Amino acid sequence: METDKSYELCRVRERAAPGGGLVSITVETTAPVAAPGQFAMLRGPWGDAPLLPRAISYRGAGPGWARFLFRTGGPGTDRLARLVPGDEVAVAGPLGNAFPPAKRPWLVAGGVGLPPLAFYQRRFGGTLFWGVPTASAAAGLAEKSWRLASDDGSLGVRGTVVDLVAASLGELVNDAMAPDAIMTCGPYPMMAALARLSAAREIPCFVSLEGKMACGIGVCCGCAHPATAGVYVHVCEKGPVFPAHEVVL
Amino acid sequence: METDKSYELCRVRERAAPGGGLVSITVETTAPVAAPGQFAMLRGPWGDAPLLPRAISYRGAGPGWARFLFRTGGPGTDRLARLVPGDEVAVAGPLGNAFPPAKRPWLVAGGVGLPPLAFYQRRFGGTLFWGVPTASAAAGLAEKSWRLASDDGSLGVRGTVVDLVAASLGELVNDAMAPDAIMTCGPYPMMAALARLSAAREIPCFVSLEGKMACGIGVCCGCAHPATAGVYVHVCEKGPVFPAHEVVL
Amino acid sequence: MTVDTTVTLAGVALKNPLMTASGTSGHGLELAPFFDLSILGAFVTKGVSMAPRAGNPPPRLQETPAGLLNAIGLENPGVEAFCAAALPGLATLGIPVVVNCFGEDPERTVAAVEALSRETAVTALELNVSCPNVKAGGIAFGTDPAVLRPLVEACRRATAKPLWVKLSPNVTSIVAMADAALQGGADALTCVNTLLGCDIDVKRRRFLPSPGRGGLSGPATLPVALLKVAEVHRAFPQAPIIGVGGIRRGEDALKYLLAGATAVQIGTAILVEPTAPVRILNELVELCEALGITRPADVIGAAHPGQS
Amino acid sequence: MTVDTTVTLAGVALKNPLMTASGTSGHGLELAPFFDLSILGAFVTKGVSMAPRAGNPPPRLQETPAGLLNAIGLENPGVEAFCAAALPGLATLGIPVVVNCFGEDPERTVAAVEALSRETAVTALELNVSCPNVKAGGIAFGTDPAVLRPLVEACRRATAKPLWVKLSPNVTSIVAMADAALQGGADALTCVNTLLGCDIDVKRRRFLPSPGRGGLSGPATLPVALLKVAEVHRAFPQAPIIGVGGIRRGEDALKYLLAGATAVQIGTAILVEPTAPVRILNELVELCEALGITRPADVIGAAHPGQS
Ligand SMILES: Cc1cc2nc3c(=O)[nH]c(=O)nc-3n(C[C@H](O)[C@H](O)[C@H](O)COP(=O)(O)OP(=O)(O)OC[C@H]3O[C@@H](n4cnc5c(N)ncnc54)[C@H](O)[C@@H]3O)c2cc1C
Ligand SMILES: Cc1cc2nc3c(=O)[nH]c(=O)nc-3n(C[C@H](O)[C@H](O)[C@H](O)COP(=O)(O)OP(=O)(O)OC[C@H]3O[C@@H](n4cnc5c(N)ncnc54)[C@H](O)[C@@H]3O)c2cc1C
Ligand SMILES: Cc1cc2nc3c(=O)[nH]c(=O)nc-3n(C[C@H](O)[C@H](O)[C@H](O)COP(=O)(O)O)c2cc1C
Ligand SMILES: Cc1cc2nc3c(=O)[nH]c(=O)nc-3n(C[C@H](O)[C@H](O)[C@H](O)COP(=O)(O)O)c2cc1C
Ligand code: FES
Ligand code: FES
Repeated sequence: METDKSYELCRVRERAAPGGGLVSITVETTAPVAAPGQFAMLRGPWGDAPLLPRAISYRGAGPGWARFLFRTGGPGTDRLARLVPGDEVAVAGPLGNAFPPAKRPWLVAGGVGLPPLAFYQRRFGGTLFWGVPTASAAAGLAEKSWRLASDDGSLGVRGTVVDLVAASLGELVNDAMAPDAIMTCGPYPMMAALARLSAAREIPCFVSLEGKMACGIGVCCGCAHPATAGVYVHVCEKGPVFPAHEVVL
Repeated sequence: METDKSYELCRVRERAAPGGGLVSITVETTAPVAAPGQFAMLRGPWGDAPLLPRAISYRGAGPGWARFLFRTGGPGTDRLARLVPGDEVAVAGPLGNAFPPAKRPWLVAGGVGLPPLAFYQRRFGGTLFWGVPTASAAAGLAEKSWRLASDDGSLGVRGTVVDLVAASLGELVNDAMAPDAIMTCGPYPMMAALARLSAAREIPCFVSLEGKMACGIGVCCGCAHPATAGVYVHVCEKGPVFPAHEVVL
Repeated sequence: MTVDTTVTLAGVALKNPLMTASGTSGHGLELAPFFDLSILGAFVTKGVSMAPRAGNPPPRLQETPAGLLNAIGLENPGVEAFCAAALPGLATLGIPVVVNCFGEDPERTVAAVEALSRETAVTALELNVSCPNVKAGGIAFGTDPAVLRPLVEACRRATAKPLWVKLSPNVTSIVAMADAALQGGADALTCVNTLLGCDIDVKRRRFLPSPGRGGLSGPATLPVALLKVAEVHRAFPQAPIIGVGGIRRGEDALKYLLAGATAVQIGTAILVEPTAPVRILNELVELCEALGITRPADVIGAAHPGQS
Repeated sequence: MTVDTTVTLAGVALKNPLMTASGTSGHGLELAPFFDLSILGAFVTKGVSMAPRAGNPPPRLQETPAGLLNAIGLENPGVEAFCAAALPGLATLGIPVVVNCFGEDPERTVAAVEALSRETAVTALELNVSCPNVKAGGIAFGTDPAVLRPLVEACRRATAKPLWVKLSPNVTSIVAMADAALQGGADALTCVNTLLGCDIDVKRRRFLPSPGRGGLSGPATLPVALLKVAEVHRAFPQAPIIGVGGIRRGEDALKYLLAGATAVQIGTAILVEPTAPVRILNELVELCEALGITRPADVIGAAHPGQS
């Protein structure tokens, strides 16, 4: 599933700001087509500060194009959000590994952990669960087939997406409907809860880690994350997707 | 002629890029109306780099508005050039002193030294001379009444604006037409030549200095320029306009 | 929630921990057209010496990535002219007035301290032993503990006012310098002055600013200055510290408090934005509210393990 | 105009003065997907030690204004694994391979130097005596001339390869450290490693990166590093210097040459933009053309008065 990495200046083709602080940009690219779970390092032409590129997962990709969806709020994402069609943005990607294939995956996204899983579902299918604080944070992006949860009940069921997944597992009428893998991306406590839930039911669970990154390409050793085996893994090299039991959450 | 200083976030009302790397922006302001020769420190909302605001002379000003004209090419002016109507820009101004009143002033601008003198002419009249390398550097901004010189003869007469001024002085039919002051802004060698020319004819000469500035408001002592009296003057406090004989050119 | 911003710094009550940094706010009321200076915790003047100094030739400034190199060369009108022209205006502000001072040698340093101590309008003295711009001056005092301690002792004897010593970051061990200053009798330590640096004009093949090097300030330096504050606080938890270096936002000011500073100074940010202290104070208060900090004074040093 | 970019650095011929900086370009061919590494003047590896090291817990990185704090903790696979896994690939590049190495104490430092010296694929060794991240390690060697000199002497005896010593900027006098390294037998000096600094997470009241401090790199540090190069060159005009710190553009590289460096290393810029060395080399050549510099080697130190 891994593809060749590349670094190029890409032209922004589309930009959308659906709300909730979310921004989506689509760029033209000659890089290999990314797989769901992979990410890119993005940086605009803004001089020396902010210095580092930002790691953003692919929300979609096809021959000649790639799409990203991110939440603004910090200096890097705020600036990326100001890019308009025609602007150039530096893209190193596709980087990292991808979510593995599965027959009946459950894809569980928390907040802005959505992009890689929405991309996965679009390409391979699966049942997508999405948890957000409130309806406004979802910015109308939720698709019909998705199963939704929000803290205040303004979108889908009230509660956390972990509760929703737990309840859904409980409601399963037969084992044939049970997920053969749970793939998740979102806040660490959420992913940790899902990992426990999956372990209890012996369902393989894959988590996508977010660690602070500088290079994203495996040269700086900056994105170390504690592995259950003892030492550290580099999220950008061996991940960002890991079997849940291999990493400390 | 000095007015109260202020610092405010101003909205950009108009932007024009006539060519030759020149950009003009007009902002809405509640600051006192600037006088020709005064300048402002401009900075857009771009984080920590480039750090310092840029000193730019007023090209025009009236109740509620101010206009600037600058040449791009460095990190600060390039970014200022990207401002579009609706954007905010921080403006400290009006700063410094102004060109003095005169009855028949000759206003001699070199390149992007034009703004304060074009502003002066618009408000008080006088004969404006403008020297540019080529017609393209003038970007069609030259007005009919101006007397022009260009290095390659593509605009006005061929030669330097100093040659043009010297020739014009020589052609004067009577003393009543002679300038009672020469005001100049442009490269130092040009201003130095004009200062010599004026001194020889005992015409008062006023130069507008460009020194590197940090604050522009007299707090950092950074803009020191050697004065003929021995020590230094602070361009932003006592200038930018000085009687030519008071400063070392 | 109301935030009580008062702090007490080596016996001086400040209504909030924000001060101007020396050299970036003029000698007197130059900033007054831009904001009400009396909102400051204290006003710190540009450095003054016994005799007037003309300063360095241009270029004195060079912009660097997120930073500024300066080599003003300690230009100042001298103690006498300063006291006559600038001090009376500062006295009307009703806030502590701290005069930054220095001398080209120990005698002249002590003389400046003595002269300024006679002025009732002066609340405290900040001794600049770290200015990197004058070869004969600051640099030697501020980089050798054996030179610094006797200098501070002599100044201590010369004044009954609170004596702050402003340390240089350009040393292997700032803790050794802090120790010398405290042993010498400093009431508080200002940490830190500018980092030494230079730039080069590649066309002219010339070092910049004009003396061939200058002092680096601004956001670029914040991580270095912040660590110096943390090191001094760790070594001398009781020593009052004024943190300075690269502060541009309320969050930056809070970082310095958490590292162990009782108050902070704002320098280059004022050059960038003359009203910076007003904004930074507002941001600090809002941030404290958001974080549930009712008294910033309560969190001084709180980032150190075992101190929060 | 064609520009002859070759330089000779302490006996090693480089086709151009650009190298990677240690720790920002991987141990082996990690950058190869992005550009043809053989265009480099030399490749410098991440630091290796005799025994493998796991490095520090996260967070290891913190972005700062125009800078980056890192506390990787010298993570590396150890000399043996490095020589087996990474070195053969590097050897195929056909450019000088410089191995950055260190040890937790003098014995282990010498052991690493010895082991690496047996590898024919290794062109030169760069001794990291300045890494600020390992308490027991680099910091002591690199900040005391009396400790540095015997260490360099011991390494000098242990290798016949060119020995470069990478100096720390976190000292009162880099000239004293350069002197010690040269006296100890260093063939060249790499100036400089990262500046010590820290940041603070105000919400969690925690120092960043994880050990409480880290090494600052990137454009923010260029003025400081450039001055160190200038100081060392002024003191030891014959000593070959490799300049490093904040280089992002061809113009930055030229500044280092004018200050006295024979070659330069590119670190953080590679993290920001993996192909940075390609662009910087192009920019350097174009700039030399524009300025009429036919051989960059001719302008080494040319910013110093009396040298151009
Ligand atoms: C593999 C990977 C994929 C990601 N995919 C997405 C995505 O598709 N959409 C999206 O909105 N966000 C995604 N993130 C998180 C995104 O990288 C951060 O939100 C972003 O870097 C924050 O930058 P900032 O300047 O806006 O905020 P700041 O918080 O100010 O950033 C300051 C520094 O912290 C780092 N940082 C801050 N938050 C995070 C974080 N959560 N993860 C990693 N680094 C962080 C920044 O890179 C920067 O170095 C991903 C992160 C990783 C590692
Ligand atoms: C009183 C005054 C009025 C001015 N009026 C105008 C004007 O109306 N239109 C216009 O185009 N330019 C004007 N300038 C020049 C303008 O300030 C510079 O061109 C601008 O600062 C360059 O910034 P930069 O980032 O584009 O270039 P850089 O050259 O990269 O700037 C780097 C640093 O050098 C300083 N600097 C560079 N060139 C100059 C210069 N010529 N004068 C002062 N500082 C400089 C910058 O402020 C900055 O700190 C004026 C300067 C002064 C002092
Ligand atoms: C232009 C300028 C002039 C300065 N002059 C002095 C001075 O006279 N005395 C002094 O102790 N520090 C002086 N400093 C240092 C500042 O007070 C402050 O320590 C330093 O700039 C770091 O803070 P900052 O990053 O907020 O600017 C000066 C700094 C600048 C930028
Ligand atoms: C992530 C990272 C890791 C580093 N690791 C090492 C190292 O192992 N050995 C070493 O001598 N220097 C190391 N350095 C320092 C760099 O080689 C270089 O000296 C420094 O980053 C300054 O250059 P720059 O500003 O171009 O990054 C490291 C720097 C960074 C940013
Ligand atoms: S971010 Fe640099 S190794 Fe992963
Ligand atoms: S630019 Fe600061 S005093 Fe003139």
